[in-house]
Amino acid sequence: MIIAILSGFIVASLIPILSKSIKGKGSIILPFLPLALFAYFISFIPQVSNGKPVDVIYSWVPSFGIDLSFHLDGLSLLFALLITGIGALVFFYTYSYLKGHPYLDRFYGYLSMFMASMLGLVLSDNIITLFIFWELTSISSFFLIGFNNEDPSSRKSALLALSITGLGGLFLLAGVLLLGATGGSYSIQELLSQSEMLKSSGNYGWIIFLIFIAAFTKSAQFPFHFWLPGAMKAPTPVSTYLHSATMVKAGIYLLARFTPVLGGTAEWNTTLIIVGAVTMTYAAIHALFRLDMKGILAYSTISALGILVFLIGLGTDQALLAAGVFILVHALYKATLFLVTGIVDHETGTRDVSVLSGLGKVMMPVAVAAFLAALSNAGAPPFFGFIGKDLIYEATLHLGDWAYVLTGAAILTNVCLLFAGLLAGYKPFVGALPKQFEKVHLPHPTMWVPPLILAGLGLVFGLFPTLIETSLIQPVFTSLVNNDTIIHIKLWHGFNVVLGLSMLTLTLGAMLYWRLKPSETLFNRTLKFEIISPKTLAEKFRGVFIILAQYWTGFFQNGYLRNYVITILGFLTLLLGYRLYQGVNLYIDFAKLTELTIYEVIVVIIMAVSIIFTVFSKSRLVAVASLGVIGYAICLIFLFYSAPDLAMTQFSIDTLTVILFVLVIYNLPKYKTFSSVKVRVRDGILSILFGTLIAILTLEVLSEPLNRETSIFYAESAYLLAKGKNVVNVILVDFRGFDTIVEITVLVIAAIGVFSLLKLRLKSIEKE
Amino acid sequence: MTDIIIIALSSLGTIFILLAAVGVVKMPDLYLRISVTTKAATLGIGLILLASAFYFNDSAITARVLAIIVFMLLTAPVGAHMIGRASYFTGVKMWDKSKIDELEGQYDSKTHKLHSEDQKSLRNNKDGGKAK
Amino acid sequence: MNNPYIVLPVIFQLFTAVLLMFFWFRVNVQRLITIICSLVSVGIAIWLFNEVYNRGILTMQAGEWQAPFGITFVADIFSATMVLLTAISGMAVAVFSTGSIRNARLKFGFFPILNFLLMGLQGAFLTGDIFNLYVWFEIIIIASFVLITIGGEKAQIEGAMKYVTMNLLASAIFLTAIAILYGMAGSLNMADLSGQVAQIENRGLVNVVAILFLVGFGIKSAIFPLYFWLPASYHTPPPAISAIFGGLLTKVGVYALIRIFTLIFIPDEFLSNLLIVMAALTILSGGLGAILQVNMRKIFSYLIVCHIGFMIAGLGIYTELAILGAIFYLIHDIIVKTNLFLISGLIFKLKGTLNIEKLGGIYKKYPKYSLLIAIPLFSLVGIPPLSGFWAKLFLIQGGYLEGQYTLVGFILLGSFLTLWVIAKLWSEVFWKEAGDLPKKINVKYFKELKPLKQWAMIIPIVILTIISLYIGLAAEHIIVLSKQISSELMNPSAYIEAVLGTKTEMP
Amino acid sequence: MSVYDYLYYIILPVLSISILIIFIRFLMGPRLSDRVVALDLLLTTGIGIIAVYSIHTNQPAFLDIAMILALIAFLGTVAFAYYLEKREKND
Amino acid sequence: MELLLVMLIGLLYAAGIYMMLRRSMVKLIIGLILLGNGANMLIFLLGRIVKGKPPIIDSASKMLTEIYADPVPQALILTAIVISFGLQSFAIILVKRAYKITATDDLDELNTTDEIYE
Amino acid sequence: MKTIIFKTASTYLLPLLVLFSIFILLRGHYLPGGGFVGGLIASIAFVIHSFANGIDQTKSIIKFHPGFLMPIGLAIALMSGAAPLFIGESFMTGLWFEEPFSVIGMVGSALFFDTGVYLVVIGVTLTIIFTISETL
Amino acid sequence: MIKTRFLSNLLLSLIWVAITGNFTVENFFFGFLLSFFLLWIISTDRRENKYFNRGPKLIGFIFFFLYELIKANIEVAYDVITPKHYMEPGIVKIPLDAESDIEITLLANLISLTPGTLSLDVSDDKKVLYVHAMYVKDKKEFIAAIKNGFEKRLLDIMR
Ligand code: NA
Ligand code: NA
Repeated sequence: MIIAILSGFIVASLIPILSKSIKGKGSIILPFLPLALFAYFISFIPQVSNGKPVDVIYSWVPSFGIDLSFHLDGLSLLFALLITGIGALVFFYTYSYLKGHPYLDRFYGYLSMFMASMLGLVLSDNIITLFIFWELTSISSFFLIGFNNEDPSSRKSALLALSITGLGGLFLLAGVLLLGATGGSYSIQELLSQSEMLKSSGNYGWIIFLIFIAAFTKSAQFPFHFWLPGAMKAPTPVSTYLHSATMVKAGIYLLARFTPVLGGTAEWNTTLIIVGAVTMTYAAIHALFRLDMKGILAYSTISALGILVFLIGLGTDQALLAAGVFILVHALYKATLFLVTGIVDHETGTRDVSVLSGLGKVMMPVAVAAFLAALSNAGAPPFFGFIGKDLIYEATLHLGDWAYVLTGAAILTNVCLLFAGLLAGYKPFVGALPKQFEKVHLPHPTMWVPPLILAGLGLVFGLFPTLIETSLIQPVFTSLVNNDTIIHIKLWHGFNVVLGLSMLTLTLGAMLYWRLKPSETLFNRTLKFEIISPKTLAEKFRGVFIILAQYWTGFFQNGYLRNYVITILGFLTLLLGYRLYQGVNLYIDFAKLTELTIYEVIVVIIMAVSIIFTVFSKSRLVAVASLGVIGYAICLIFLFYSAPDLAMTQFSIDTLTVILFVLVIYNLPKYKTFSSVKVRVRDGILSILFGTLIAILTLEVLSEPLNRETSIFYAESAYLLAKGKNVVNVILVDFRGFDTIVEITVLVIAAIGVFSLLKLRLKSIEKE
Repeated sequence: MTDIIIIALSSLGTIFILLAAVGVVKMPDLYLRISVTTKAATLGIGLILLASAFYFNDSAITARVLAIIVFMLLTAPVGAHMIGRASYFTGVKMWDKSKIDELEGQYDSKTHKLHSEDQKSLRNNKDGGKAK
Repeated sequence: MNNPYIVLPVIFQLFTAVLLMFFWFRVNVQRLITIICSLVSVGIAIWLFNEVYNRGILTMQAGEWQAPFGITFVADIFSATMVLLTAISGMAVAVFSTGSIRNARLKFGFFPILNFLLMGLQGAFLTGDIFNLYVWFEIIIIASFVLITIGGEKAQIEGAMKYVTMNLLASAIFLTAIAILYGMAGSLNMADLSGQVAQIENRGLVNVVAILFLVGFGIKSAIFPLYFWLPASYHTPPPAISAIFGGLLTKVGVYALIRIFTLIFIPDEFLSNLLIVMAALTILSGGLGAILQVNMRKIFSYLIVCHIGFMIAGLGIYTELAILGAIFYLIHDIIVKTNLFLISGLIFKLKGTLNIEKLGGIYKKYPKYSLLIAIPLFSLVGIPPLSGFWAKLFLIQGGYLEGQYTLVGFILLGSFLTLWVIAKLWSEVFWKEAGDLPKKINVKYFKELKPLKQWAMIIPIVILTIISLYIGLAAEHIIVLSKQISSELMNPSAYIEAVLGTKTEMP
Repeated sequence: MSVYDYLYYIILPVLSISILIIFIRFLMGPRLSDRVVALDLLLTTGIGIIAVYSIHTNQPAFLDIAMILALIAFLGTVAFAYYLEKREKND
Repeated sequence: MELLLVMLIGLLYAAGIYMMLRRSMVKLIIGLILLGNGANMLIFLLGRIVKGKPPIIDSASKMLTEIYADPVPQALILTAIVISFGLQSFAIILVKRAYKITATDDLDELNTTDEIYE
Repeated sequence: MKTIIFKTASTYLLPLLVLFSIFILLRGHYLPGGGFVGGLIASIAFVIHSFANGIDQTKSIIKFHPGFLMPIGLAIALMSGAAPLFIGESFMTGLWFEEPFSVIGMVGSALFFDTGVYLVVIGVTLTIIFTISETL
Repeated sequence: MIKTRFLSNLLLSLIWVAITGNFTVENFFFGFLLSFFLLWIISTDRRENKYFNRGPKLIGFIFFFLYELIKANIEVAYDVITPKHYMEPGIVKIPLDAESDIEITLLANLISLTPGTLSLDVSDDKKVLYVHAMYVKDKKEFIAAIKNGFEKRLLDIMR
């Protein structure tokens, strides 16, 4: 199985290498990959429908409990079949759709990668692995949406889609990790047994919040839905495959998958019902005013996704059954409509429904597919869509208090969706054929056969629901409700309220279709509401965020070195002060101090005066000279306190530094005072504060006893073991010789640096 | 005996240094300060160093002390010359009660060349020659 | 166990540098030596890693002076890993430089300095002596000063002023900290200090010193609010130099922080909270900075800051799991950041600019390079299962287990901002239609280079990309390694024992 | 009073006071040359202090520092003189 | 004496930092030098000071036995002094170069590399 | 600076100071001094000479660029440190001749090391100062 | 030339012996080798000069110098400690008989070393020495004192 899942990745990574041979006609071999996979997954139907899920585990990161463990049950199988089946059709479709496109090979690469990611997502039992595939779908989607990358709006849409789904991905990461941390396992199967514990744990609210956000972003739920219409910038095969049939359903899959684990609580159900209901109605109404076929389909997809979330939120057996069926229903008719849209666009060059008409005359098979899909969408009997709609009403009607409201919402949604379906699947093909479309002809069969197959299946499953009842739907239901209830789906339930509602929907939809004629003006009128749409708000939020970023960055990284230094030192002073205040007891043992003598006092006075003189001197030369005096005073202090080597070195170095200064000083700027008195006082206060802290710290350390072990060792072995009598020198060249070799290396580097700074002048050609 | 020599030498040396110190503060112009101090100090330090040579009474140390003295005798006047000359260039004025300045105008301000003949009279002669 | 040869990575770098100096004017000879020697040092590093991995902690007492009296070098698995990564990054940058750096710079000691810098890094990772660490840090900073200014262009000098000032400030603080530490404990050996500091009764004082170390190393590792030098300077030198800086220089600060705060100063509550707050704000500052930039290298510079925050977060949480995450991130980040800066160098040679608004069309013209580059880019984002992803797992999980939910939020925010920035960068630089190449440009374009030089620029990128793929796909290996490192760090007794062993009797 | 005490209680303080006096000139200036002269004298006097201190502590090793001081003090003066002349030339 | 030295060290640190906070490049360098001196003095003082007993074994004996100054801080300071010399000379030249290129001593004018849009 | 007095003095100071620097170098193991201070004194000698006579003349005396003393010195220090590695001992392990030499005393790797330091310091100081003087 | 070189070599070896304070044959040879090596490295163009031909005169000169030094120091001291200034300073041009660089340098240094006088500079053609003096009562007298004192004695030794 792992090969089946990863084959997409393998193919994708082989494509850049083999791109020459795959380009052009050679690419026809690629659709056989999903086809083969489809067949492979079909072969699991008997086993799975017998209630025996398939489990495969490959070790990957055992030390963190991350395995490539796959669990093929009804839900996964349904998705796997959709992914590979529709995948195969889309692959074939693409062959003609992008024929002659220079980057066809790349496109197939991304598509294969996506397919593999999606398969991995739905088959993973390990939630970390699931997350990994989840992210991979986002990334492949990014590349696919941005496929026409020289078009700015494509790039923008790709970025938007990635931002939203990427954000969701991070929530998912946070969610699954929290889930794992709480449940003690990353395996969904194992978490199932922890279900009760998880629901009662304190993290439960956070877990479902995080997972909800992930699901809502991926499945374009309100208010995260706005990336999806933009994603339609992608070539039609992508819209078909990712943005209607598979990827957007990943969020649904996630919710469905976790329903047995986390579902059934009030928080879970209420949130999903509200979000689902709002999304389905909001998007359905939006679909009414679109002119672009893809736009219509995009909003109707969002609405359909809302229905699914809504159904999962209802959480009753009927609702979950309805959800399971509706996933399939929607995939079939929506994919068809998208593929059809692609053909129309491909052949006529437009997708504007107000322009398109009469195309049935020139591309009959396409029109047939479109009609079938539109009818299934409408929920007309005997189509599979009818069954789906029935189940939905069935579910909403059994909800007690809220039944009427929710059913009403469902009807409203369905009416609008019906309208949208007719607009996309019916309107372009009927009526008079405008002149400009007379030369339009039927495309290559690889383009029109796939929609026909899909639409046909919608009819077949409607007529013969038993075909899939036990083989597909029952296992799906089982994995959703996690019990042994047996379901029955059929076309005809007799005359009942549900049928009435279906008919009502059909009638209202048809009326709407006759009454409402989409037009530019109408569309523009709806645009006014965009100011309060989530998209606009998100963009505003982004703007605010950027301003915040500018403010923050501009505040800290303001370009002024002194501000950097003062920030660092202020921070240090604050921490030091706090820590000193917190835990240091000032205590000075005067008895331990060495006596004062006049010559030392004088040296100290000279040094102190020189320091102040250096700071306040108005001339840089005087400052340098007085820096020299400081150095010489230090040298004397070293001398008085038994450090002849130090005194020597300090003295020579000090002189050399002064010489260096003197040599370069007339290439140095004259002293100027730039800062205001206020700034100087502030800096002065900080400096004095810092100096005082260091002094206090020093006193504190002086009152501690010192461990002399090391120094005693040196004193005792300098001559006997290292054959030297100047212990300091012995330390430098022997005990700690490593320091010295590094130290001279520092000097060498500094010299090279000075040399290159002064001598290297790049000619213009040599810059880089 | 050594003690007396040490005390004598060090006292004398210290007095010279003190003199130099007072001189460097008191003298009215830079040249006088250089003049007074550099040498007085050299002599003073020489004496103090000799005192320490006597104290340690070790040929190696004595040799070293002599070396220091030689070094100082070698470098101090050169240093004084350098700083004096440079100061003259940078226009450090002499004490206003100074009697005579034969260096005035002798430096070529561009090349820093120092002439031996009196430049003023040379110039006057030239001008005079022209006038005739 | 004692092994005198663990110091080889350091010595060999010094040897290389000295050898190169003898060929000061022979630029091509320098190129050859650099390539050969950098390969040899990778070999040495692999040997060392292997040795340590198989035999445990190795020590070298310089001059055979037993710890704590001499300078001890310690190769534990953490050090050995860092040495290996340094050798690899160093090799990549060295080879890249042979192609990309112009002769003018090479004639002024570029290669010797580069090797000195690597020597400093290797030394810092291997030393077990706090003052010796200071000395290595000084080598690193002076070498980086020279590298950042080599060529002396205006931007370089301006950046360098800030870089130099703040690094010198950091050194002064570090030195102050060492002074106080020695004044309290009378030792410089880090393993010895571990015990000595633990015995000091005046805990207040110990805490204060810890603060000094935190700020000193914090500046070097570019943590909030100490990071300002980094975005001001990292984009100014030639890209090969930025690469070694971006890959390794801040990491040595992180290394030092981790080492010090696991071995000598075990953070108390205040300190870990402080680290956590600093980490969160570091992530925020880096991320916010990055989204504003249009210069590719400045973007990467801010991202360095952002991602340093991840590592500090791991240290702040201070559990074995979180430190595992920090270590994993460290490993990943060294390879990927080095690579990204090399890539910026490549792009500059291709296009003559690094302004993402002016760049474009690379995907169209160079599809294979683009896909190659995509891997490190998205590794940085942490797209699973690429290398940047794994560390976050542990950091977040570590955060959860310690109840640091806000910090987890910041880590996620940082990840999101990284994603945003990189996606934007990809879209602008690779997808967008190609703009006109700058007319007045002072570089030789890539296509004008000799094939040998072209290869010299491409091969290192390929190697580093393969390594980052390995880190991501064979994450198990890296996790096992990081786990071993973090468990050694959290239980330093083995380290201390390996260093101190039985102290020699005094004569 | 022994030689030791004499040096310690008389000579060393007097030398220190000399240094203080010289330092006054250093602070007063007014020209750079004045400060350089004062600095030079300061160093020379330092040699004296070192010599006396070496007797006081019975450490001949300190005389070596005096030796180096004598050598290098010269260099500082020369450098400043060098600078003064160069500046003159450049201005 | 320790008290005086402590004050001196505090003063060196304060002066160093004050100079580093100026806008003049030359003052910045002087500040760094002062800071370095402060750190060296700090090491020296914290190694505990001993008067007139340099850690040099006299010619007659084979080890230091009586009280002597701790040689370790001295060795550390020696190394630190030398290193700071290297760094300082580089910094001085850098300032010179910066001045030559930018023709200003005002550090506030050296902020192009920090501009967000560049 | 063209003054006869300084020029003449510097001509005599140069060998004297270099000699003195070697003295300081050799006795470093026993008394204050050593490679570092020794190197500084030697370079000061050359610096003084260059002040008096100009860089070119000083350079012509040294006959090669002083910068080359840096790798030479480093190499010597490195060798003396790394030599013990070849006999399986740690870096910087002291190796000593059995008997003391006259004048210098015990000769061992420490002395070579210090000599390396000495040369490096000369090379560094002169490189810095000469470069500055040349590019004024 | 060879002779000069040898003499310098010898002189440096002696200085070596002196500063090391180790008066042994080995040390002398070591110093000799060292200075030989040094001179080989630092081959400066040095004019021929004969150091040791004039030993006795040298000793006489040293005593003369010390005498001058102390005498002048006392004179200056008086001026320094008394509040009033008695001096009459000025810069005087002194024509030189000394010709070689070493002669001029030695003379100038000796003048500088005696308090009250300071050799400011030598003219580029080496013909005159400009001396700053504290007590220039009479210019001619002052010049004569220097020419007959320091210069004459010095040249006696040097030539
Ligand atoms: Na020494
Ligand atoms: Na030394």
